[in-house]
Amino acid sequence: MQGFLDIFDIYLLEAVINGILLGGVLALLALGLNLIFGVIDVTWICYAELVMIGMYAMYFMVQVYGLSYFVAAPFTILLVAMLGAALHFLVIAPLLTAPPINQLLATGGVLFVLQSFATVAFGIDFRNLGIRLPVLAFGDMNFSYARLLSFLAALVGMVCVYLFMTRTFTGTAIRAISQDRQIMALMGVDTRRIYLITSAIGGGLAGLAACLLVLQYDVHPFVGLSFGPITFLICVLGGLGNFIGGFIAAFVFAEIISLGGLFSDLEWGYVLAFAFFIVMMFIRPAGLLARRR
Amino acid sequence: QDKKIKIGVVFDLTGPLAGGGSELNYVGTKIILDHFARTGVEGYKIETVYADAQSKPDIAINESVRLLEQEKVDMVLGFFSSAQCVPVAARVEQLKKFMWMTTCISSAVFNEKGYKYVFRPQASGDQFGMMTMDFIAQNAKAKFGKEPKDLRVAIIHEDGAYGVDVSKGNEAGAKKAGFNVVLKEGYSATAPDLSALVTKLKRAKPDVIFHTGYNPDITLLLRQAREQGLKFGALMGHGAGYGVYEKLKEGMGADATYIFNTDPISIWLANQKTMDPKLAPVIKMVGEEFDKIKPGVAIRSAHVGIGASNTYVFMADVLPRAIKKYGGVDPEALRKAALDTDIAEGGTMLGFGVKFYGEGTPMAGQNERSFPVVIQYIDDKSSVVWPKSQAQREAVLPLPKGTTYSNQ
Amino acid sequence: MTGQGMIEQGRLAAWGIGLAALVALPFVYRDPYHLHILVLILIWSFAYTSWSMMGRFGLVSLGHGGFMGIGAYVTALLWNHLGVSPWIGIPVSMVAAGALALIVGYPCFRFRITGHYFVLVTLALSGIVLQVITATRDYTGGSLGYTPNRASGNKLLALQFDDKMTWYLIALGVWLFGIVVWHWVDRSMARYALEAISEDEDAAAAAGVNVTAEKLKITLLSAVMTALAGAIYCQYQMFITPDTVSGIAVSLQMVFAAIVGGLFVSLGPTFGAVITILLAETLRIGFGTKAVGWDNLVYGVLLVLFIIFLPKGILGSLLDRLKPQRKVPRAHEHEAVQKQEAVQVARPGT
Amino acid sequence: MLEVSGLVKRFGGFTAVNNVSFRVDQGEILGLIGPNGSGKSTIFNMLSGTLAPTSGSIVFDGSEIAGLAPHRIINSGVGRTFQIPRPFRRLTIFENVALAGFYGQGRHSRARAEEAAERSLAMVGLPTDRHASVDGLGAAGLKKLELAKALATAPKLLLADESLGGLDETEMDQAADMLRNIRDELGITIIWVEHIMGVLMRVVDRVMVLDHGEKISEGLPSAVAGDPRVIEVYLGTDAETTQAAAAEARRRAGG
Amino acid sequence: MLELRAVNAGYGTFQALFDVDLDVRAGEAVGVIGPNGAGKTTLMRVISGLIRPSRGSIRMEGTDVVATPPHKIVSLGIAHVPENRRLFPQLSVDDNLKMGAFMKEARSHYAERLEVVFDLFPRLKERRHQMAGTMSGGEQQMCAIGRALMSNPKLLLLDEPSAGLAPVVVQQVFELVKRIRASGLTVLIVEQNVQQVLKVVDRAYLIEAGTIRASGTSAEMLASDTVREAYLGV
Ligand SMILES: Nc1ncnc2c1ncn2[C@@H]1O[C@H](COP(=O)(O)OP(=O)(O)OP(=O)(O)O)[C@@H](O)[C@H]1O
Ligand SMILES: Nc1ncnc2c1ncn2[C@@H]1O[C@H](COP(=O)(O)OP(=O)(O)OP(=O)(O)O)[C@@H](O)[C@H]1O
Ligand SMILES: [Mg+2]
Ligand SMILES: [Mg+2]
Repeated sequence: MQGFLDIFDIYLLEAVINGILLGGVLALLALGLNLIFGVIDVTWICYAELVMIGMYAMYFMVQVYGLSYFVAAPFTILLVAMLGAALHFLVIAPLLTAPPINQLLATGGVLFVLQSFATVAFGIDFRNLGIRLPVLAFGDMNFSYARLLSFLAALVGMVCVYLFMTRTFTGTAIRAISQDRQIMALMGVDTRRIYLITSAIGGGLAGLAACLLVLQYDVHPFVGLSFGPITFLICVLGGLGNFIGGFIAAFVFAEIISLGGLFSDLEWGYVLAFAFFIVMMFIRPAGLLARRR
Repeated sequence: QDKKIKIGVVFDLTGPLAGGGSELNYVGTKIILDHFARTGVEGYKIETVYADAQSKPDIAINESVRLLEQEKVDMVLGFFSSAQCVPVAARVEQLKKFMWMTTCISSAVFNEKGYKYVFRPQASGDQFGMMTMDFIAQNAKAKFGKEPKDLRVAIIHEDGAYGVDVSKGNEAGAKKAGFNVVLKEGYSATAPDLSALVTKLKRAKPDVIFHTGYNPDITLLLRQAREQGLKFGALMGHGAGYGVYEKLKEGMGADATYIFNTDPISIWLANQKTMDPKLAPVIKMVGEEFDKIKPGVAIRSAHVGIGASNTYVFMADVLPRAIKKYGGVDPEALRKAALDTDIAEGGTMLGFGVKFYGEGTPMAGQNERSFPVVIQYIDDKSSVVWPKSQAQREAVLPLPKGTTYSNQ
Repeated sequence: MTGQGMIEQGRLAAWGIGLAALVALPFVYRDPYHLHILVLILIWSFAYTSWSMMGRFGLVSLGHGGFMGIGAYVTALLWNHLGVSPWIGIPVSMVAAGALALIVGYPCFRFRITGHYFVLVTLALSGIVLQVITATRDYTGGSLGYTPNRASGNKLLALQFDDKMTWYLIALGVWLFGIVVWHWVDRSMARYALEAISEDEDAAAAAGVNVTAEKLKITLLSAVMTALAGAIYCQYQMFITPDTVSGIAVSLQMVFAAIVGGLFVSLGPTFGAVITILLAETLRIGFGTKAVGWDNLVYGVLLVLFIIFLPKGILGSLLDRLKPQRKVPRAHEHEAVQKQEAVQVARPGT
Repeated sequence: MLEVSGLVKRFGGFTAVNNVSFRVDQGEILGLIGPNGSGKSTIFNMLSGTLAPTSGSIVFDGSEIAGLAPHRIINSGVGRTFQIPRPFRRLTIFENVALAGFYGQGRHSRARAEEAAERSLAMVGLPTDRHASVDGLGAAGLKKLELAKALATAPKLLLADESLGGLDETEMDQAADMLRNIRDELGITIIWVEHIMGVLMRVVDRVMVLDHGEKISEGLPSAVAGDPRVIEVYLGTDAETTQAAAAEARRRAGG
Repeated sequence: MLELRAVNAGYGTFQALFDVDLDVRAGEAVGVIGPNGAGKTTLMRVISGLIRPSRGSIRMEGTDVVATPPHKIVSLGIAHVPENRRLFPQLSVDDNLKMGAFMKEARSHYAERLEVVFDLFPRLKERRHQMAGTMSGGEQQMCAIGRALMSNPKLLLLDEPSAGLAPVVVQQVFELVKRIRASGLTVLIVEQNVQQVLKVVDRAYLIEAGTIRASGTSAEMLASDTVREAYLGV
C-alpha cells in the first residue's frame, strides 16, 4: 500500500499530462501519414524523413537566414507539400499498379536518399533552432509550451482534415480512390489530380509537424528514425484512415510510453507499447474505434 | 623499393555517431597524419587509407578487414565507438595485426582478453565515471555541506556502449564514495521523449546528476528538464555530447553555463607549463589547421585534441622506435615498440603520460597513465577544475541561485 | 513434352555446373576479403531466401529481424552462459524462433490480420525483440554487442573456425539448403494453397484449405530458417549487436534485397543479396571518405530506380525478358486486370 | 441430409437471416429464391462456414456443423460456388481445380486431386489443358470454373449461388442441364440460388422463398409460382412465365 | 449524338473489336446484344474512354473523344454504369452517390439529384449509411445506376444492368430505362436479357466476336433470322 501511495503522487499526474502532450506530438505526426497510408493506401515509409527535411528548412530559414519563425513556417509547409507532391509524381505514380510492397521499398530507397542527402548537404551536425519557449507552471507541475502548441495544432488539424474528408467532394474522392482507381475516371475525377492533392496535403501536414517538432528536437539526418515506426503503428492502431481513431491512438501510445517509463525503465515502456499494439491488433484488428467484426 | 608504412584509419563520418564527436576525432587525427606524411618518419613514407564506419559495428568490422586484407595496410588506427572497438579488436588480434585505438573508451575492449597487438593510450570508460564521482566526493562536504551518505546522486545514461560503460564507473565511484544513489537509468539515444525520465528525476530530487549522452538526447533531456521544472545542484557530463560545447550552447543558450564535463583535457586548455615544451608548436599547428577546416568555432572541442594527441603519440614516439629499434613496421615491431613506451605525465598534449599495461595483466594494452579531467563551462569558456594538478580555476558548485536549474 | 524435358535437363545441368564451380571456388581463389564478402553474401542470401518463402505469398513480414536476432542471441547466450554447444544451441534457438512465430502468427491468421496490419504487427514484433535484447544488457551486452566466447577446446564442437574456407563451405551448404527448401515448397500443393490464400482467403477456405494452418506452416518454416541464418551469422562474425541481427532495419534489409532480386524465382533473393551487398561495398569503397554520404545517396537512388523500372526484381525481370511468353501468370503480372476485379471479389456476403 | 433450424444472422443491428428452418433430402435439388438482399447468399455463407451464424443449428449428415471452420465443413462434404466468381488468378485453371481436389478432399494425394480436377473440368466443359490461364476465361467460363472447383471437392451437397448470372440463353440452358447431370450422375444434392425463373423452375424439385431474411413460402415449383405473396414480392409480371415453366417441369416429371 | 466509325480496340495484343460502326441519336434507347465475350463491355469501355481504340473515331455531339481522357468524357454528358457495378465498397451509399456528382457541373445540383435518385430507389434511402460493399447484389446495382444518374448525364451507358437481379427488380430496371428515356435521356444498354431489352429499346445491334452482325429496330431484330439463330438459340 505504501508503495502504491509512493507512486500515486503529483508526479503520476505530471506523467499522465506529459503523456497527453507527447500524444499531441505523435498525433500531429500521424495525421499526414494517416491520410497517405490510411486513406489513399500509399506507403510512404520515408514520411518521417520528410518531416526531417522540413525541420532543416525551418532551421535554415530561422537560424541562418534570420527569418522570423512565423514567416518561415508557411514556407516550410509549402516546401514539404511540394516535396510530397514530387514524391508522388516521381516515385509512387509509376508504382500505383505494382504490389504495395514495392511502394514500401521505393520509398524506403527515398528514405536512404533523404538521409544521405541531408548528410551530404547539411553535414552530420545536430542543429537546433535555439528558440526557447516559455513554460507554463501550475504549482509543482510545469508544462512545455512547445508541446501545448503541437497538441493544439494536432487537434485543429485533425478536425480540419476530418471535416475536409467527410464534407467535401474532393475529400470523398480521396477516400474512394484507393478502392477502385479505374472507375474513378467514370465519375469525372482526374485521379492524378486527386493523388497530387492528397500527396501535397500529406506533405503539408508533415511540414506542419516539422515546424512544431523543430521547437522540441534537434534536427539531424537521422531524426526520422525516432518517429518513423511509431507513427505507422499509431495509424494502424487508430484504424487506417480513421482520423479520430488515430488521434486517440496517439494518446494511448504516449501514455503507455510515459507511464511505462515512470513505473519501469524507459525501454520497457517501448516494449510495453509494442506489445500492447500487437495485442490490440488481435482484439480490435480494425482499430481502436472499430466494432469487432 | 620505398620504405613506407600504410595506416588504415576508421572513424564514423556518417550516421548518428559522426556528429557525436567521431568526425572531430577524424579531423584531429588527419591533421597529425597529414603533418607526418609531409615529413615522413625515419625515412619511411606515411600512407593513409581512410574509411567510414557509418556508425555501424558491422561496417567497422568489414572496413577493418578490408583495409587489412585488401588494402594491405600495416595497421589500423582510430575508432570512435566502443561497440566497434570490441569486435574489431578481436578481429585484428585474430589476424595478428596492429591496432591503435585513439578514441573509444569502453573497458570491455581489454577486460581479461589478453590481446597482444591492441593498444589504447586513451583513458577507459570507468575512469571517466570514477573521475566525476571522485570530484564530487572531494567537494561534497565543502560545497554541498553534506555527508557523502546524504548526498543524493542520480546516474543516467544513453544505453549504448559508451553510456553503459561510463555509468558503470559512476556506480563504482558512487559506491566507493558512499553516496546515496537515488536513480540509475539508461535510455535510448533515439527516444522521442524523455519526460518520464525527467519526472523520475524530479521525484528522486538528486543533488548531482551524472549524465552520459550524445547531442540530440542531451538537448532533449535538458530542454524537457527545464520545461518540467527539474532542479538540481550540479550536472556532470561525461564527454561525447558534453564535449561539444557548441551544440550545448545552441540547444540551451545561457543554461549551458556551469555544466561540468569529464573528458580528456582539451589540448588547448592543457597546462602548458607542466607540458613537454616541444608539444606547444604542435598544439598551435593543430589549432590553426582546425580553424582552417572549421572556421568560427567558439570552443574547439576536446575531441579534436583526443584524435590528434593520441595519434601524435604513435607517430612521434612508437613508430620511430619500431623502425629504429625493431627494424620495421611489421606488427611484431610495432607491438614491441608500443610496449616500450614510457612517457611521463606532461608528455602528451592531453597532459597524461603513456605506459601500457603489460602482457598477462587484465587490462593488457590499456594506458595505465591516462586520466580524464573535469572541466566546467563558464561564460563560453571551459576551464579545468579537477584534478587539482591541472585545475585552472575553482569550480562553481552548486549551481548559483537564479540559474534555471538551480535548486538553491 | 520432350522440349519441356530438355529444358528441364538443361536446367539441372546448369545447376550442377554452377554448384561445382561454387564449391571449387575457394580452392582456386583465396583472397580473404573477397571470401569474407562471399560468406556474408551466402549467409544473407539464405536469410533473404527464408524471408521470401512467405513474402512471395503476400505475407510481408517485418518481424524477421526478430527471428534472426533470436537465432543469433539464443545460440550465443546458451554457449556463453551455459556452455551449450551451438550444435544444440542452434536447434534450440530455431525452436525458440518458431515458438515466437506461432505465438504471434496464430492470432494474426486466426483473426484475419492481413496486408498493412500484418506488416505492422510484425514490425512491432521486431521492435520488441530489439528492445528486449537492449534492455536485458546484463545478459546480452545490450547495444554494446555480444561476442561468443572463444572455444578453448574442440573448435568443431564450438562451431568456431578461423579459416574462411570452412566458413565458405558451411555458408554454401546452408544456402543450398535454403534453395532446395524453396523448390520443395514451390513444387508442393502448399504453393497452390498459399497462392490461393494470398488472393482470396474466403475462396481458398471454400476450396477446403485450412487457411490458418497453411499460413502458420509457412511462417514457421520461414522463421525457423531465418533463426538458423542468424545463428550462422553469429558463429561466423563472432560478434553480434542488436542492430545488426535484429530490429526493423534488418527486417527491411531482407525485404529490400528479396524484392530487388526478385521474389518469385528461387535465385531472386540470392541475386538481391549479391546486388545489394556488392553495390553497398563498391559504392562505399568507391566514394570512400572523399565524398562522405554519397554512397548511400547513390544506393538509394539506384534502389528506387530498380523498383520503378524492374518491379518484378532484377532477376525476375531478366528472366521474363529472356522468355517473354510464360504461360502461367504469376503474382501481380496481371495486376491491372486483377485490381479491377479484386474490389468486387473482396466483397463479403455475396 | 441437411436439417437447418432456427438459423439467424445479424450484422450489427440488422437481421439478414431471421429464424429460417428447412431441410433438404438426399438427391434433391432445392431452389432458393427471393428478392435481392433477402439473405440467400448469407444462408450459403453460413452453410459453408464462411460466416458463423448468430444462432441456430445446421445438421449435415447427422452432425452439427454450425460455426465450424469453413475447411472442415468443405471436407465433410459441402461444396459451394460464389455468386461473383472468385478464381485464383495466379494459378492456372487446372491448378485452381486441383487445389480444390487436394484440400477439399482432406489432402488425400496429389494424384487423386489431379484426377478429380480432370474429371470436374470435363464435367463442366472446360479445357483440361494444364497450362491454360484463368485470364482467358469470360464470364461463362468463370462460372464454370466455380462449379468445377466445387465439384472437385467431391461434395455430397452442392451450394450453387447464381450460376447463370451473366450467361446468354444458350449457355443458361447448358448450365441447367449440367446441374441436373450432376445430381443424376453423381448423386449430389443441390441447393440452387437463381433469379432466372424460366430456367430454375424447370430443374428444381422444390423451391423455398425468402424475403427480408424470412421464409415466406416453400413447396413444389408450381405451387410456389402461384403463391400470391411470392408473386408480389418477387415474381411480379414474370409470374406467368414462371408458372408455365413450372408446369412444364411437372409435365416432364410426370411423363 | 454518339457516333462510332470503324472502331478497333483490344487488350494488349488481343483485339476485341473490329471495325465497329454504331450510332445513337439523341433521345433514343439503343440496345447491344450478343453472346458472352462478344465485346459488348469492351464497346462500352471504349465509349467512356477507359480503353483507347487502336483505330477509328468516336464522336459525342460532334466532338471527337478518341483522345479525351475518361474523366473529361463524363463532363460531355456520358455516364457509364459498369459491368459488375464497381461501387466503392468501403464507402457508404451516400458517399458513392456523392462521387457520382463529383463534377463541377453536377455539384450544384447535388441535392436535387439525390432526391431524384432516392425517388427511383427508395431502398437506397433506407440504406444511405450502409457500406456499399455489404449490400446485396441487387441493392448494389441500384446504387450503381443511382450513382451514374447523379451526374445528370445526357447519355447513359448501362452494361448488363439486370444481371443478378430478382425478377421484380429486373422489371423495375427495364421500367426505369423506359422512364429515363421518356425523360429525354439517351440510353445505350448492353443486355443478355434479349427478350426484355428489345421491349424497351428503339433499335439494337447484335455483336458477335467483336463485329456488328446485325442491326435494326427492335421489331426487326426480334424477327430477324440472324438474331434468332445466332443468339436466341431457337
Ligand atoms: N481486361 C482484359 N484483358 C484481356 N482480355 C480481356 C479483358 N477484358 C475482356 N477481355 C476479352 O475481350 C473479349 C471481349 O470481352 P467483353 O468483356 O467485351 O465481352 P462481353 O461481350 O462484355 O461479354 P460478357 O457478356 O461476358 O460480359 C473477351 O474474349 C474477353 O476475354
Ligand atoms: N457483412 C455484412 N454486413 C452488413 N450487412 C450485410 C453483410 N452481408 C450482407 N449484408 C446484408 O444482408 C442482406 C442479405 O444479403 P445477401 O447477400 O444474403 O442477399 P441475397 O439474398 O444473396 O441477395 P442477391 O440476390 O442480391 O444476391 C443484405 O441486405 C445485405 O446488405
Ligand atoms: Mg446473393
Ligand atoms: Mg460484358
